[in-house]
Amino acid sequence: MTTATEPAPPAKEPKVNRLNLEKSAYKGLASTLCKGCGHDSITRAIIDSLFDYGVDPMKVAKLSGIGCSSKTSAYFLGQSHGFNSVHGRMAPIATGVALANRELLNIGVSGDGDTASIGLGNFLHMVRRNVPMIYLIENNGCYGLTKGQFSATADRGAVLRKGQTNELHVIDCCALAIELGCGYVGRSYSGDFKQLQALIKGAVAHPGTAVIDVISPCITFNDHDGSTKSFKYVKEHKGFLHDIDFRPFFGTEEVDYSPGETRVIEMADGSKITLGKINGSEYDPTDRFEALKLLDRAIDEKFYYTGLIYEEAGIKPLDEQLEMTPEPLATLPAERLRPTDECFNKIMDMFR
Amino acid sequence: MTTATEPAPPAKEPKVNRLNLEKSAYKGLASTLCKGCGHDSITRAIIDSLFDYGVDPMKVAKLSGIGCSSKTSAYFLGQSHGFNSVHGRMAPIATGVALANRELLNIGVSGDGDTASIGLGNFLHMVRRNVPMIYLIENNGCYGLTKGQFSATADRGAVLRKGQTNELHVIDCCALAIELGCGYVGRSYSGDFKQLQALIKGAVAHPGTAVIDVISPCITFNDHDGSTKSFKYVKEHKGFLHDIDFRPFFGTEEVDYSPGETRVIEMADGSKITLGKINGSEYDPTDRFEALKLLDRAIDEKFYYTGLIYEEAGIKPLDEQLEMTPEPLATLPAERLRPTDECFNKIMDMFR
Amino acid sequence: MSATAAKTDAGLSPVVDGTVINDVVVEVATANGTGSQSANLILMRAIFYMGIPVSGKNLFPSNIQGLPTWFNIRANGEGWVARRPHPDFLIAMNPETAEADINALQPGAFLILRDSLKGFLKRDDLVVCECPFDKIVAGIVKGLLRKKVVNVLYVGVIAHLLGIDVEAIEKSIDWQFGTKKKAADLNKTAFRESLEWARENIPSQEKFQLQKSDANEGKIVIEGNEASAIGVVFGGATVLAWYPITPSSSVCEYAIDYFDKYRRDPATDKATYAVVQAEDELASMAMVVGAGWAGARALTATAGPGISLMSELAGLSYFAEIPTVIIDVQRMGPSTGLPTRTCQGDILKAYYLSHGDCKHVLLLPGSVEENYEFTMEALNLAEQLQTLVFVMSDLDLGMNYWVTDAFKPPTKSITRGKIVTAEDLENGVEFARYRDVDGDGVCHRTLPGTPHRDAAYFTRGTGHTDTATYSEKPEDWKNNMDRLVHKFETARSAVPAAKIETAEGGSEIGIIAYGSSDLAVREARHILARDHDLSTDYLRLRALPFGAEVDQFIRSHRVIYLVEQNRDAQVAGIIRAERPEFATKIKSVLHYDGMPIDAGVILARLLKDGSRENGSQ
Amino acid sequence: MSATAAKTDAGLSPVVDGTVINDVVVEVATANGTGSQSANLILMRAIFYMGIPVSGKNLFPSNIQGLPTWFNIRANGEGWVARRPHPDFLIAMNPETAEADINALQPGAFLILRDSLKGFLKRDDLVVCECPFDKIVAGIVKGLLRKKVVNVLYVGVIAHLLGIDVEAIEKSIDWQFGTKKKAADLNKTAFRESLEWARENIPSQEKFQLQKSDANEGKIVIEGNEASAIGVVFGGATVLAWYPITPSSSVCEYAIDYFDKYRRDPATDKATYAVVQAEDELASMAMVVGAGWAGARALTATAGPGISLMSELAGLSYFAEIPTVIIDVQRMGPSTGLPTRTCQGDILKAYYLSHGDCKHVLLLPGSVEENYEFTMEALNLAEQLQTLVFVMSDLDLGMNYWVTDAFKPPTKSITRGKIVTAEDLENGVEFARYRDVDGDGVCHRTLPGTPHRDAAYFTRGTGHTDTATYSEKPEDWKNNMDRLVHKFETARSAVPAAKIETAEGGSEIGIIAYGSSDLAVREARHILARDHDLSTDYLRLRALPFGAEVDQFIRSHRVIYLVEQNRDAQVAGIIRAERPEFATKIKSVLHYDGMPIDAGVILARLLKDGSRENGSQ
Ligand SMILES: Cc1ncc(C[n+]2csc(CCOP(=O)(O)OP(=O)(O)O)c2C)c(N)n1
Ligand SMILES: Cc1ncc(C[n+]2csc(CCOP(=O)(O)OP(=O)(O)O)c2C)c(N)n1
Ligand code: SF4
Ligand code: SF4
Ligand SMILES: [Mg+2]
Ligand SMILES: [Mg+2]
Repeated sequence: MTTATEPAPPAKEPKVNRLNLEKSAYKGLASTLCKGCGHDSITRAIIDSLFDYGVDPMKVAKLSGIGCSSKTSAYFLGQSHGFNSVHGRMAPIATGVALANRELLNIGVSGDGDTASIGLGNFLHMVRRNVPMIYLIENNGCYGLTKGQFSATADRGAVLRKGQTNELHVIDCCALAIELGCGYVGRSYSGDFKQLQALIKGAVAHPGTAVIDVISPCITFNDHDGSTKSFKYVKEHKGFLHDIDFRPFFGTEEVDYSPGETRVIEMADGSKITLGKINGSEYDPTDRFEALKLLDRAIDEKFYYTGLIYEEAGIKPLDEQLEMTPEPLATLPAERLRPTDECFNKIMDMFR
Repeated sequence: MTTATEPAPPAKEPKVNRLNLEKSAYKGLASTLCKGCGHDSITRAIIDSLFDYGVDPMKVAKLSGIGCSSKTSAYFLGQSHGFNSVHGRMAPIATGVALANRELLNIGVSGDGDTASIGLGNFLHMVRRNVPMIYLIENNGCYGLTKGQFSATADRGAVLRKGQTNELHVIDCCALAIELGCGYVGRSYSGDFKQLQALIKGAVAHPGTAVIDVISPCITFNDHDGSTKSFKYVKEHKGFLHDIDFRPFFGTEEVDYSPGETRVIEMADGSKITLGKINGSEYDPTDRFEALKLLDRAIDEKFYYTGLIYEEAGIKPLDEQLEMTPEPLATLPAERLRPTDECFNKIMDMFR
Repeated sequence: MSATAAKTDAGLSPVVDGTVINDVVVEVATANGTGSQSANLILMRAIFYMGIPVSGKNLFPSNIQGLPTWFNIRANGEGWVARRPHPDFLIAMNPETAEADINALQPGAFLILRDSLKGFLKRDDLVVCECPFDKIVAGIVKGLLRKKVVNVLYVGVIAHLLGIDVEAIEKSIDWQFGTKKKAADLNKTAFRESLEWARENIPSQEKFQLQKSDANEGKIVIEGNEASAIGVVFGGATVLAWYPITPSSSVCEYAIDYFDKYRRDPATDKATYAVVQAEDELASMAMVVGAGWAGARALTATAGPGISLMSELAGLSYFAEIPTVIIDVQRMGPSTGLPTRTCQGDILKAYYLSHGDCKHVLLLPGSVEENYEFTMEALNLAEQLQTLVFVMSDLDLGMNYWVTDAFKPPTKSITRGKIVTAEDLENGVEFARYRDVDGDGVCHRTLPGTPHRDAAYFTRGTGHTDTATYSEKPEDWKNNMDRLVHKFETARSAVPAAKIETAEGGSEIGIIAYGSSDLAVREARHILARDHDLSTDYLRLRALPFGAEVDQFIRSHRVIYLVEQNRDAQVAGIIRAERPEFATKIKSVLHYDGMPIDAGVILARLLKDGSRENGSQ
Repeated sequence: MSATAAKTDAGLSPVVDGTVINDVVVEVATANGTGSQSANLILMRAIFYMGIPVSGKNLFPSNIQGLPTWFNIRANGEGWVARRPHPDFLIAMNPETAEADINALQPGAFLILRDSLKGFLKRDDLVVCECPFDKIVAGIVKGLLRKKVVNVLYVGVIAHLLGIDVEAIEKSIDWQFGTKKKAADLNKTAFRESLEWARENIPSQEKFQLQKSDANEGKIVIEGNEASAIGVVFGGATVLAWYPITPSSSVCEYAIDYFDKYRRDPATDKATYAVVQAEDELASMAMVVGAGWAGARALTATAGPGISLMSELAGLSYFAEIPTVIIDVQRMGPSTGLPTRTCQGDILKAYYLSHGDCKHVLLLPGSVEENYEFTMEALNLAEQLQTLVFVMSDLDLGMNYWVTDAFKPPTKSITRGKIVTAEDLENGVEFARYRDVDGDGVCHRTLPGTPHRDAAYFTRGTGHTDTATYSEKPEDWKNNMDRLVHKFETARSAVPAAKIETAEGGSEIGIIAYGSSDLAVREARHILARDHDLSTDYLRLRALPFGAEVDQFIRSHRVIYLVEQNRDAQVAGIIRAERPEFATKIKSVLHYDGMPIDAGVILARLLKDGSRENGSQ
């Protein structure tokens, strides 16, 4: 899934990255979201992480559904093809893109409405297929673009601006993704820039579906008292599972973790995710049940545990399952797309 | 959700049940499924359990989607209204029915394709809403009616008649139902008549959504070697979680379980489900994590643990959440549906 | 303002010659999410309180905050309040659009310019009033509130210029803020300061003046979506399932409020309705189908993308004959299109919705009052005809502000169609679900739960006999499909008949229109008659399938202009398909740029044709 | 068989007068899942091997096992092998339908009756051959196999009666069982035993005889779905996403087999394609949209309910201009309808699919050869026109057996339409995604992943400018929508032109038909000319939007009979809507009971009209 090619020396705040590109090559149009919207922070994190990682913007496809969150695909990577599609269908659309061109890095941004309401079935089936893509959920617990109704990720007991209380069980996209066999599942908060960046970079390095659920408050419709997705609430009710860092495969520095204090996850491309203990307690993101248990507890506690929740290497992504030729199908020359006339006539003979 | 009214003495193989109805009142049209299809056994179990329970057929709505499984709603309860709707939408259709008439007992039969493929999103949202209904999945791991393609409940590694191997993660409807907050989740096998009956009766007594996933081999398209849903395979790879029995609330006999050997689950209407230990080992169906862990293990082992997998009382069903009047909305008299002219004029005044 | 300017819109703008009383268009250009909406509504409602017919159209972006918005107020003593494109007064508050907005003005127009935007002014043929709004507001409030309050300042300026009644404005402010007295007071203060400032600094003008009138007796101001919501609640709807989508969401949100207030059992406080926000439109329509089947009066509201997603279930409703109602508040499509722009682009699609041979009944409200009435009517018709009934509203009707006679309490009773009860069965009534006993193609049904052993039948989307058993027999299929045609013919006379207005003595030119085009058509007819001596007859279609009166109207006119707010002449296509003999009579007048249609579009076309005909004579 | 009987189908059945050579209809009535299909195919193919034109239509239920099935074989030396309703020979094997089947026979027809069913025979005007099939089979095999093998016994009897070549049958058995030699041998034995039995016990007859001919040189027998699958694989499709649905599933299942065999890289054995069985039709179409956007030649196959579910994405494909292909193998709708019966009921629906103003390109294959060709053509056209292209097949074409000339290897090359590459950009080509540079309404596109910094553009279903930036401006919207109309006009001449056959000297009567109606129309024309001295011209529509040749054809005929296999005259409606001047010329001949259309339907209508006209003259 990574499209990076040449190694380059990492540096702190470099002017250009290893592809010799400036940060501006990773920017998009100016945002038209509300001032202070959580989604805009995520956009910045995407820009920075892809710049840092040195992803080639011309080898990225940006995908989204419909919603405020989905609009953001226009606000980063102006040099990448983007597709703001229809509500709830980003997952199968991305599947088609992944099949058409295996060389693309597919970055999808979606909303909680887009993913967990209308798109739930398609989302889960995409996860099940392990479609190579980064699937970012900008989760504000409501429908921003249609003016703030509850979405399916609203917590039981959460209150709308107008006073209604949500009676329904929350849908936790992380838990469901794990249930469906996803090999890379993270949760973060739009304001936790460092963690978010590490998770995004790890997702770039992950070869199958990577799901990151980012709590991203809607300042206009879901930032009041009683909301469990307001800036205030989230800040007071979240905790880091670990101190997460991403070391790219082309890194030259020695990894300076203290064994016992840090867990290291090796990615398929040689990059590493390091997870430092917090307050001495260690969370094991490779234990499915730990992960599910944690998420279930989180629902009861109405608390956001953030970080890399689950990681499992070695699950075949869809293109490998299908034994596809490595070049993009999209640009295979005509002669490779049409069997010979002899083949054709042989087929005809079968019907005689 | 139960519609039973007067208690009546239970008897072994009674000619009539407590509503004074004969078994024939619970039968439907002759099946047109393939001879030996697992679904037909489930039909028989439905007929027998509703007869035994003494459910009033005129207060039942039978619902289904499209598929061989969905056809079976015509083969039981000929005196009940039935609705064989469209593919994958039984869940929201049942939701509408439940809202229109709270007095109906909604019995839905669906297939694994109907539920876990096209209908997955809608199914999960129905579970999330806790729509009062029995949702039976007749799970054969394939699309019977369209001639045997894999469905999403096919196990990884399962082989099609023609030889293709399924590479995809199985979708476990029981696990997902539990994840979405379902309060009654069972798994059974079409051939385990006694267990299936107990589960169905328990579902009748359960006030919210009751999901029962019944492994039901397709004798025509998925009964070969290599299938993990063939009669042979299932028989060899299943185990009972407990010795399950249902004691209706109107029972007069004393429940004769030996404490310590049997767990008793009290249903909202006073009925009891008893779960006897098997080989001395006890499974606790009220422990969410036990349940999820079991199901996850089952996937790895390609084994079917059957019985009452999860039970949780006290979750508000949808109609209660909505604070609906107890009578069926469907037949409220016109005067209760239209506010007065005074109200109307008061409203008009607001716009002046 | 010169007469030339006025001519460019074919007589739509008043010819200024002396003072024009009670005929003016004011446009406010702001950014959305800045709170300007309340200032706009205060202004509009003040004119309403002066007794002058007025309309307010909100051209807002598909965005929550920061993108350009325009509010277009038209006051017209004679009631011509359809959209008129060229404002006489522009209030320019938004730097993003100021230049384009100013350049689009007719020469001689008035420009109320936030002084920080004066850099955008590059022409000298306008009457310009530069206003230091930011300075004025700074004197009134502090902090973030300034951003909101600044808007009411332009109300002061325009009140000064047009002579709007101060009391009317204050009454309007009170209405706007309801119980929030503090906010009302603050706005009143700001308004008065600004009026004061204007009186001192801006010369008054004599071209356009507003004067109190009595045209609004018994009238109200209301959006169509709220009118529909009232229809939902008084129409006896029992199940409403929906999924949010602009511009239909507020139908449901208003309905929820009204339900909550007026449809709880007085004794128990329990709801006599159920509302569910579904997970998508497939689910919301499926819920409606399930509820309709089980005997609820069930409906949903949506817009184009929702209609597309509901296709399969629409076919089920048609074929299994289940009463359902969909309110389609049309927005500009195809695809996501322009979610906050209006059109009539779903008519053909809704009429034929779903695969295979099927057609649906469409009600076409042409006013907010009909939004209310037709919603109730649709609930009745769906049960009477046992089929899907659409109410085809649009964004212009649904989300804009309309002055209308206060609606009357419902006059028609709630009717449930042909339902066979347990009692009927007990009395020996024979029941065959799909048998045409009455000869009108509409059969009888029982409701699930009917306590009688002969009540049950089995519903399916597959072929069936008249007793609802499964059948693949060619003749069973064909008979059933032919009966459905017969039922559709029955619908022709059951739906609201078209409204016809004929010119004195009649005309050989007929205009057909429907939905939100009504006001523009009437204005065009008025101008044609007044200025061009061209009289026209007018038929306003109110439903599909169309009734015999439509045939009669078309037959009796030489030429028919069919006005539609879509590109593909959708209703023209339907009429041509069903009535080939009229096909060539119909000329289409089409408007499809997202703006509500204005009389000029119709005028231009008829005048062009007229002059061409004259030329060739 | 009397001449009267023959007359009842207006000359469709041969007039028996002496021996009819090579013109017979044999119908086999069995239950499905009993293995009778292979016996039917053996019989049909044997006739094929005799060199006689033949067709085989399988009327099967929507069920897997046990419900009634009919197989209708028509052999006709002149090639008239459309369906003919009344069989000359009925092979009655199914107790469930025996009585009705027997009663439906024309007097004088031959009845081959499984002897256990003789209780159902209640008429004496048939030629009855009672056959102890169960006894015969008992002497050949044991156990469960009997159920299967019993079917080939009727092949023996009919072979005897019609004089079918024994070698042809054995060749046919070999073909049928392929490498399964044991099964072939068993069937040969059974066939021969039964033939022997028949020769001894059933008197031969002289009314109908089959004789070797040479009409099938270079021909093949194939189902349309398999032909489509070959088109998929040789058309250079790269992504196929599908969801099972009758009658389209086998298009994909065949394609999977052919892909696997012929589209793996010889060097690496890796696939140059991707096939995904999606979770539903929303997903399969979304995958096609995503793949088409990213540059794949992507398609799906489905039937009515799938079309409905794909509506929203169809609109996206139209509006965002993404190449996609849908093969719609039409089955009887609306709703779930009759999944195993044929019709042409989705034409109008597909043409206008999705909300808002949009129209799609439809290819209308009229033969299995066109199933193959048009599938390839659709993949090219979708990329050339950058839009959704439908291939509107149907169950009759798709799942029945057709004798046809062997297809030729593809002659047209794989074309990709207007794609701007990195090289082009390097060479200074300007790129504006939605700008009509070439004046044909079709713009240029770049593919995602194009390694050039100016290659990217942003795709959306919302309003956009010609450089693909977001816009709500009325003029941007309208310009774009008008360009799409222009593109659709371009499509008129890009799609396969209609095929026209004129009578000698021409006729003032035109017939228009499309799709699987072709053979029935030609047969009707043949009979009209032969028996009724009525010559007709014929246009076979092969695509929508229709080209200028269609206008020309309609214009030059006094009356047009438009033959359709749907209730609502769907194509007639489209033509009337788009060409009002022709509206009244079109008379519809409609057939919609689920059976493939037969010439009799067309004959009856033209003859009725003819006699009415004559009467009024
Ligand atoms: C088929 C369809 N239904 C409904 C809508 C209306 N709609 C637009 S965005 C949206 C929800 C967006 O919510 P979410 O995905 O959470 O994004 P957010 O705006 O909160 O970031 C809805 C319902 C639509 N565009 N299409
Ligand atoms: C929208 C739609 N897509 C596809 C189909 C075709 N179809 C009918 S049944 C079925 C699958 C049935 O599988 P399942 O639900 O597992 O039932 P089973 O036959 O195995 O009991 C499909 C795909 C359909 N009827 N409607
Ligand atoms: S409405 Fe909410 S989600 Fe949308 S842009 Fe504004 S703050 Fe963000
Ligand atoms: S095909 Fe399979 S699922 Fe369908 S009826 Fe036959 S055995 Fe049952
Ligand atoms: Mg959201
Ligand atoms: Mg199945």
